[in-house]
Amino acid sequence: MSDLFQSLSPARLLPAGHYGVQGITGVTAQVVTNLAAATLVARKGKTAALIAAATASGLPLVDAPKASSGAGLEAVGTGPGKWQVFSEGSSGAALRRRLEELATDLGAVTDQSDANLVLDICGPKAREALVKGVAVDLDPRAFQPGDAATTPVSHVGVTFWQRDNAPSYRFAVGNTFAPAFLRWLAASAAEYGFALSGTDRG
Amino acid sequence: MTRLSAGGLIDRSRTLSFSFDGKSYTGHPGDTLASALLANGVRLVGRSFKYHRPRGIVTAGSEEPNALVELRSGARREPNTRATTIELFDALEATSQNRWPSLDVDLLSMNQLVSPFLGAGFYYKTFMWPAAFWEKVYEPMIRRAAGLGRAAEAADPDHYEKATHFCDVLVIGSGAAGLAAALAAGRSGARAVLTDEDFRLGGRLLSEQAEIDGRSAADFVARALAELSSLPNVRLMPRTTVFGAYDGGEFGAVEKVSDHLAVPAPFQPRQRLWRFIAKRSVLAAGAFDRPIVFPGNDRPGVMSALALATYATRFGVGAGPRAAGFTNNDHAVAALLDAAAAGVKLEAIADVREAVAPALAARAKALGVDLLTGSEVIATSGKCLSSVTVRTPKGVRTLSVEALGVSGGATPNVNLTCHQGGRPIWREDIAAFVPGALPVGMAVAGAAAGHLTLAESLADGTALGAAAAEDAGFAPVAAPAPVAGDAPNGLKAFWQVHAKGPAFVDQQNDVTAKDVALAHREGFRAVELLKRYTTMGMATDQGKTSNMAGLAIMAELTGKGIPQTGTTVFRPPYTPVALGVLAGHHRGVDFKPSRPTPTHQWAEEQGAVFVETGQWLRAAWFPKAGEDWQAAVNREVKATRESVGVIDVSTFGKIDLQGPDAGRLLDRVYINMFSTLGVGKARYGVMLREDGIVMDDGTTARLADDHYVMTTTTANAAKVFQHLEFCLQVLWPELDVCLASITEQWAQIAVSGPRSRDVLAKLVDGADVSNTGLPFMGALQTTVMGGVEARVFRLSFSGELGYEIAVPARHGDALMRAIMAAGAPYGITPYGVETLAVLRIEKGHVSGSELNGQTSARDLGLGRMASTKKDFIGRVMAGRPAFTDPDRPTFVGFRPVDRSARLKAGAHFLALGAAPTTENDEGYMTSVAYSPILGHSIGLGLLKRGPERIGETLRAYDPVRGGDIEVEVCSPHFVDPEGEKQRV
Amino acid sequence: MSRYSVFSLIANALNGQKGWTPAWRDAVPKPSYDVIIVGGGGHGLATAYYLAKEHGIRNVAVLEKGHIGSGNAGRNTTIIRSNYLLPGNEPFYEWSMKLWEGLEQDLNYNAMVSQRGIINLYHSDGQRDAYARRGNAMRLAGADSELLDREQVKALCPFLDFDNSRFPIKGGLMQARAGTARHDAVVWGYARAADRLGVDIVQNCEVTGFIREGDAVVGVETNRGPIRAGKVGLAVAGSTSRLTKHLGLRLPIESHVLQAFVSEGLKPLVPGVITFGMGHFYVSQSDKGGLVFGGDIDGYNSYAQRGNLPVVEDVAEGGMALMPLIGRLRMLRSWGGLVDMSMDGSPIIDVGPLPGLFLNTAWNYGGFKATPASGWCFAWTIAKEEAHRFNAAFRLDRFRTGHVIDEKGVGAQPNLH
Amino acid sequence: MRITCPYCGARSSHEFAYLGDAAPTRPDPADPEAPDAFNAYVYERDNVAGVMDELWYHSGGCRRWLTVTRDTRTHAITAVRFTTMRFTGTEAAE
Ligand SMILES: Cc1cc2nc3c(=O)[nH]c(=O)nc-3n(C[C@H](O)[C@H](O)[C@H](O)COP(=O)(O)OP(=O)(O)OC[C@H]3O[C@@H](n4cnc5c(N)ncnc54)[C@H](O)[C@@H]3O)c2cc1C
Ligand SMILES: NC(=O)c1ccc[n+]([C@@H]2O[C@H](COP(=O)([O-])OP(=O)(O)OC[C@H]3O[C@@H](n4cnc5c(N)ncnc54)[C@H](O)[C@@H]3O)[C@@H](O)[C@H]2O)c1
Ligand SMILES: Cc1cc2nc3c(=O)[nH]c(=O)nc-3n(C[C@H](O)[C@H](O)[C@H](O)COP(=O)(O)O)c2cc1C
Ligand SMILES: [Zn+2]
Repeated sequence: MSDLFQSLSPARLLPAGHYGVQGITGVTAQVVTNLAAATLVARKGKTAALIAAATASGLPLVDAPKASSGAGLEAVGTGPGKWQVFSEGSSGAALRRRLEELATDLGAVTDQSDANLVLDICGPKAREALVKGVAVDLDPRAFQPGDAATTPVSHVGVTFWQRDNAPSYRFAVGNTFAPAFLRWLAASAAEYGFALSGTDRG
Repeated sequence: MTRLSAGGLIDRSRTLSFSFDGKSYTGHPGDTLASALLANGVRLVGRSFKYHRPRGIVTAGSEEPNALVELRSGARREPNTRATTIELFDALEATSQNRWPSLDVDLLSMNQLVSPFLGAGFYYKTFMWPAAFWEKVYEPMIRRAAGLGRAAEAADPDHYEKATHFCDVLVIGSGAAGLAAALAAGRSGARAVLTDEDFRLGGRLLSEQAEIDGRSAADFVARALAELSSLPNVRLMPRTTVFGAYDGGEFGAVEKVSDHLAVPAPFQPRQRLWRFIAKRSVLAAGAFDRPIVFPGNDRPGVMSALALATYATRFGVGAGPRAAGFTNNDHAVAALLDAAAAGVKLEAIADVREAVAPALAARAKALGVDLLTGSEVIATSGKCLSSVTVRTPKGVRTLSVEALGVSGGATPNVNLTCHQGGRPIWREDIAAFVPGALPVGMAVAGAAAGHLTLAESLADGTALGAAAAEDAGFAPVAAPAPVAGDAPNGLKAFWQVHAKGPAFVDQQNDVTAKDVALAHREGFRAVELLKRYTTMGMATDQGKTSNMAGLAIMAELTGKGIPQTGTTVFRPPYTPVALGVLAGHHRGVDFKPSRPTPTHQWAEEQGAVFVETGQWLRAAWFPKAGEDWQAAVNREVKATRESVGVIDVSTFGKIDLQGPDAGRLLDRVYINMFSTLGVGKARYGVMLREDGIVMDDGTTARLADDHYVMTTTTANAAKVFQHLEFCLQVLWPELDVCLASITEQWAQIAVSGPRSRDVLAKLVDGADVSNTGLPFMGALQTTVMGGVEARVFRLSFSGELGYEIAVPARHGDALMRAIMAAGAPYGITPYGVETLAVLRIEKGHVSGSELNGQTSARDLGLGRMASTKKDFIGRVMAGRPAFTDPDRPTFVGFRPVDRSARLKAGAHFLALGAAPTTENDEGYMTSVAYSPILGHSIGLGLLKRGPERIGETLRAYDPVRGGDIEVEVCSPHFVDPEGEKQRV
Repeated sequence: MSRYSVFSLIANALNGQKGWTPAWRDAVPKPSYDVIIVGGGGHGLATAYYLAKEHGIRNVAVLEKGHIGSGNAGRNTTIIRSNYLLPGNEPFYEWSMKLWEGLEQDLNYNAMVSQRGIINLYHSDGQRDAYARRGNAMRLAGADSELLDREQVKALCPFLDFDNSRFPIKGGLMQARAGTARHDAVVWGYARAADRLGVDIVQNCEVTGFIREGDAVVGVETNRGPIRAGKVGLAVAGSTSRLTKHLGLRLPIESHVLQAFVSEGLKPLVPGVITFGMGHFYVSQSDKGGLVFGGDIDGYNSYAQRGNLPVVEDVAEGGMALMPLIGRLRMLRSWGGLVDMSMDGSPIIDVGPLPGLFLNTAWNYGGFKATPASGWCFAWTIAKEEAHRFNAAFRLDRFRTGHVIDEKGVGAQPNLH
Repeated sequence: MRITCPYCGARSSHEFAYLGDAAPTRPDPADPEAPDAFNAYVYERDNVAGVMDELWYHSGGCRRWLTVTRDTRTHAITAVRFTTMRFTGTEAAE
């Protein structure tokens, strides 16, 4: 598939556009912007208390690889007592303050709003394309809306979770790995027709 | 032409053209290259490995040892491709291999004439005289004669991909047993996968004339496939070979997505690697028809009886105008009779037994086939087969035939059961090895299990498919197994005809029965030694059809019996796998991710030259028109030292540490103290491995009482993070510290040089960055560029006044541009990692070439940093005698005695006049640079008792680059040794 | 037992190869020996040979639990080289190279020592300098080495990917005298030569324990009964800890699985040995035409003698990155060996640590090239009860004193060496 | 080989980094015998042929250190747990 990108720099995000088979779009990927993010890590022995506090504030945290949402926030479990929390439309600093208030001395908050490229991947062939790199069972019997995983995909570490049954998945990919991830995704989705948008944000 | 007038699963309405050795032929969709060649009367298709003997097609499957061709040409040339597995496509191009000048006239077949010398192991006894001749004469000669096909001429133009599929039940093989297993598993609702290496599902049912549930086998296959296709939980995967059974229910498989096309469809891979993760598996891989070893058994035209039948029934091809059989079992007799019924002119079947099943005898009679019982084939003739000589109880008979179908019985295809160490078990009643200990979760059904009748295969498949589904948590749907009424095959174990003439065991590697005897004579009796001495079973077919006969012959010679003799080990892959598909997407620039820094695009605009540092791409230098790299670097260094320079240092690992015990943790991982560091301060730290060797270094700043940020070297970012997690989770779980990697979150840019404060002052939103407001090693949280959150650290790697400014990554590019604008009045100069290296070498700072995993803090002159007030990782082991040996090479600087000479990193130090020996080796140069400030080359290195020897002159020995110069030992601090500039 | 000569070859060709006799006797163990070597791999057999040849100690048995060469000697990628860096290593491996160079005449057996050269590719200036350091160290030890630039590598190996690669090739460190040897023939050659000097080679004889007198080791227990010995030398590679467990010893080694691969046979393609500097892949071509290649160990302790798929993929990725014309060539067979990885990646040949016991282990993934010198030095060490200067650094107590020999600089983590 | 991470679920072993035998514990550096104890801790191994507890780090997933009980002869894994439990016994909820 290298001919697909022969002329493009492997260090830049693929430009928005249609890749692969023309006339059909089996997979779409759309960059999500305007999203603040932070890691929330429970302090020693405080996981249960942190979950209780967050739940009381309207964000029902789950200590598992699950996505949960509430109070305008979405939390994704990335490890025991660890979450990546997202908030649409807020600034990194605002999200951090909110979480710090919520967590008080139960957890540590670190702004990650600039750490990841967040992508929504969906389409009728999304699963077929994703299994070419995701070694987590995506079959509806095993992975459903609300399920999340942190795992390497094509040598790139990602956290992703399923959002609905379209199916659509949201991927958080380390910024500097995002060009490589998109090259893999485009190569994998090309046979189904792949539409990419939102990468031309500069 | 030997295409039969009717029948077969080929589409006679369409014609495909193809070429073999440049000659054009035609075939039909549904043909393999082998069936199409046979249909065109082509019997000679290859040459053997050692003697270059003529070779023909012997099987109809992937076990084929002989019919190897080069498929396609140029960059797509694929050597050693089995004609029996190539699905015919239009304009297919194939060429014979391992022959010169042509397949028909191969001069290397002269090897046969000297074959008396070339017995097994002959290499080991010869080619030793004279000694120097091996590499120059003998070996090149052997190499040219050996080998098979030729590699492609250029990079593979096709692409490959890898995918993972999870299932409850993986069924391998789609014959009677596999279909039945898939049906039983599929009906239960389990996620089932049915794979077959063949392009058509059905296994032997595609060529057997059997009845199942009162209907034809073909009808059974069609109905089964229709039902399976209708089940959403079942996935049918033809053209998919399971090649390996790995730990934990993981299977490797290759799907040939486009091999049946001239070139892959746009955006389709040529092949796809599947990793199946299966809760349970049912191996239904069938059995191989095994040969009988007899003189002349390698002549093109001699083939497997079942293959001969398959060509007739599935492909509508007679393997020759006239054919005969040579068997020891009823199954093969029946198959040969099927071939006769399909139109093959079968003259006779020689069978070693006294009698065949009465029904078969009657059928033979009806078909006009002579049954020669109690008979053996003792010779053959013709370049390609023209006649066979049969020794019958009534005397010797010669049959004029072009094809001979041979069967010595069935060898269950147990390969995949052995990949995890299982050893097959001998079953005397069927004279075959059957699976022994199985991989966890695997069951074996049908012929692969040694259940050789169709009835057993169907019953097995049904039962094991249901059981597998049940084990995976699905309630089986009760349904009776399909019924077939075939008889056992009455095999009489028979391996070898004792008669005169070369009789081949391994046809590809030219191993004869005589070679087995020689191995026996010379003591290579264990099967594994037999294999290695004779190369039996080491060819591209891995002896699938031949090994049994070879070891049976050895068993006969040792008198040990076959079970005691045992088989050689089966290893993955089941059939050879293209390297391209195992690599998938990861080749060329996609071999590993390319990580750009936040200012990559800006650097591109500046015309930077990039360099790979690990996965990162970093600017190496920024040449101006007409500059070579040295000129650019000299300019960058000077500008930085004289005014101000700027570099993106975002690649450093950055770790956020929060919690009341963060200081305590840092005290334990760094040799120096961090718990006492003031808030708003940064400190350089060195961390050791537990064995006392330096692991990493970097600066850590304290942002709040319970909040530090650590930087690590670019190379060690992941390793240090893992190390900290180890400390917190394993060593000291009582410590209350939360970690987060912030490498991606923050862009970090270093501004250095006397004017750097002026630049910074223009960027910060009013913060006091004066020498008092932000003193050396200060850390400031502020905003820049009108409200962008920033962390400013006053650090200096260059030795100049300097700052590192960190902003959230999205602002990295803007920050760089703002810095450039702010610095314009001072001629701010972007620099790359080359200049970074010069600056640090001029200052005598250690870096990757010194932190090479072999040096202690003391070696690097950093020993005094170690706190004596606390324990830290590596402290105890760093006290071992070798580490405190005063003779240990220690960090020091060097300059060339002749200042115009260039130092070279990697040169070793010798005392002047000392002989260049390992004993006299006193250390080596770790890093060098040309210092435009000093106007000469400078170096850092490790020298025995280095610091004591400042002023001494030594020899820097560098024969690999023809360099051998005198150097002067000096302080490693070349520029501003007192470190005043950074503090102003 | 016939000597291999032009004469014997002709005579046997004419009589249908009937005159050959077993290459070595299938000996039945005697009740006692002066020296028992446990392990019929290359190292054990070479040790026995040099004990007999160099030290006149001929009442020697080599005990092998399976058939000789069934361990790593029979499953390695056959690279021989002396391109080591550190002073503790380099002279030893160079001595081994010298022994390889005279091996065939010495043993009267063609082990196909083939000095077709090795090139370690470098992809950055830092790597180049590290190789220069190594190349210079080799010269100091009297070995040959050359630092090639990109064009020189291109001239020798035009099929490598110089244009479209992630990590461009900038050059390589070459040792022209390095190469490969036919691994099985090395085993058979030593066995035959040792046998001719009177050594008993006992196959299917597994050592299951030790006979002790006080602290001292005075023999071994085997599945064929106890056998006493003046001295017992262990040369069982990855199985060492299984044996030393009986002696209550804990050693600085771990057993890991290393996989190797061979492709289908091909006409000559790869001239010598090539190693990739930015991925786990190295390759050579056997005389039969197969590309023999390998990569990293699987990375976890294992006695299973087989590997897993991720490493297969990793190796193939390295291969495709380096030489993309192999995409359509096929891997024919993969297998694993049980390697004795040590805490500093370097070997141990030492007296002790118990009276009567001698250790030869910690060969990591690189002991095939050491076979002659290992046998030679181990024989010396056993005969004289002290190390020769070539193996002086390979002491067991070097870890305690800190005199580790860590070529890669990864420290006490065997799976990273 | 598949390792069932208590947090992430079953994953291929290549998502994990390996450290080895979990038995050695870091000695008390203040102990007068510390040099010997550290030598044993850092370098000496039982190198078990059989079932052993070993340390794996889920580097590609949740970044937890795990104690995996595995048979080195067969690669069969019988238990996986978070490593801290071995020391504190109190973090089962985490
Ligand atoms: C895949 C692979 C590739 C390699 N590639 C290279 C390479 O390219 N170059 C290189 O230099 N090195 C290489 N090596 C390393 C090299 O093969 C080994 O270091 C070396 O062979 C070890 O010495 P040996 O030959 O004596 O070991 P082995 O051949 O393993 O000998 C040990 C013998 O001891 C026997 N044994 C074990 N336990 C007992 C017992 N209780 N009683 C009796 N006998 C016992 C075993 O059966 C075995 O035969 C490689 C190793 C592997 C696995
Ligand atoms: N071969 C003999 O000599 C012999 C003897 C007695 C009976 N039989 C007949 O054999 C049949 C037994 O049925 P069966 O289902 O056990 O075998 P089968 O031969 O019908 O089917 C086995 C299938 O497995 C496939 N296969 C093998 N290895 C594979 C792999 N690694 N990956 C993917 N596919 C693979 C083959 O392509 C084949 O299609 C019956 O029809 C019976 O009458 C054969
Ligand atoms: C250098 C070398 C070359 C090999 N070439 C071949 C080969 O051409 N064909 C083959 O089947 N096996 C080949 N092998 C692999 C052996 O068949 C065998 O797998 C290996 O020696 C390990 O033994 P085991 O698989 O019996 O455990 C080769 C092995 C080595 C070490
Ligand atoms: Zn996990």
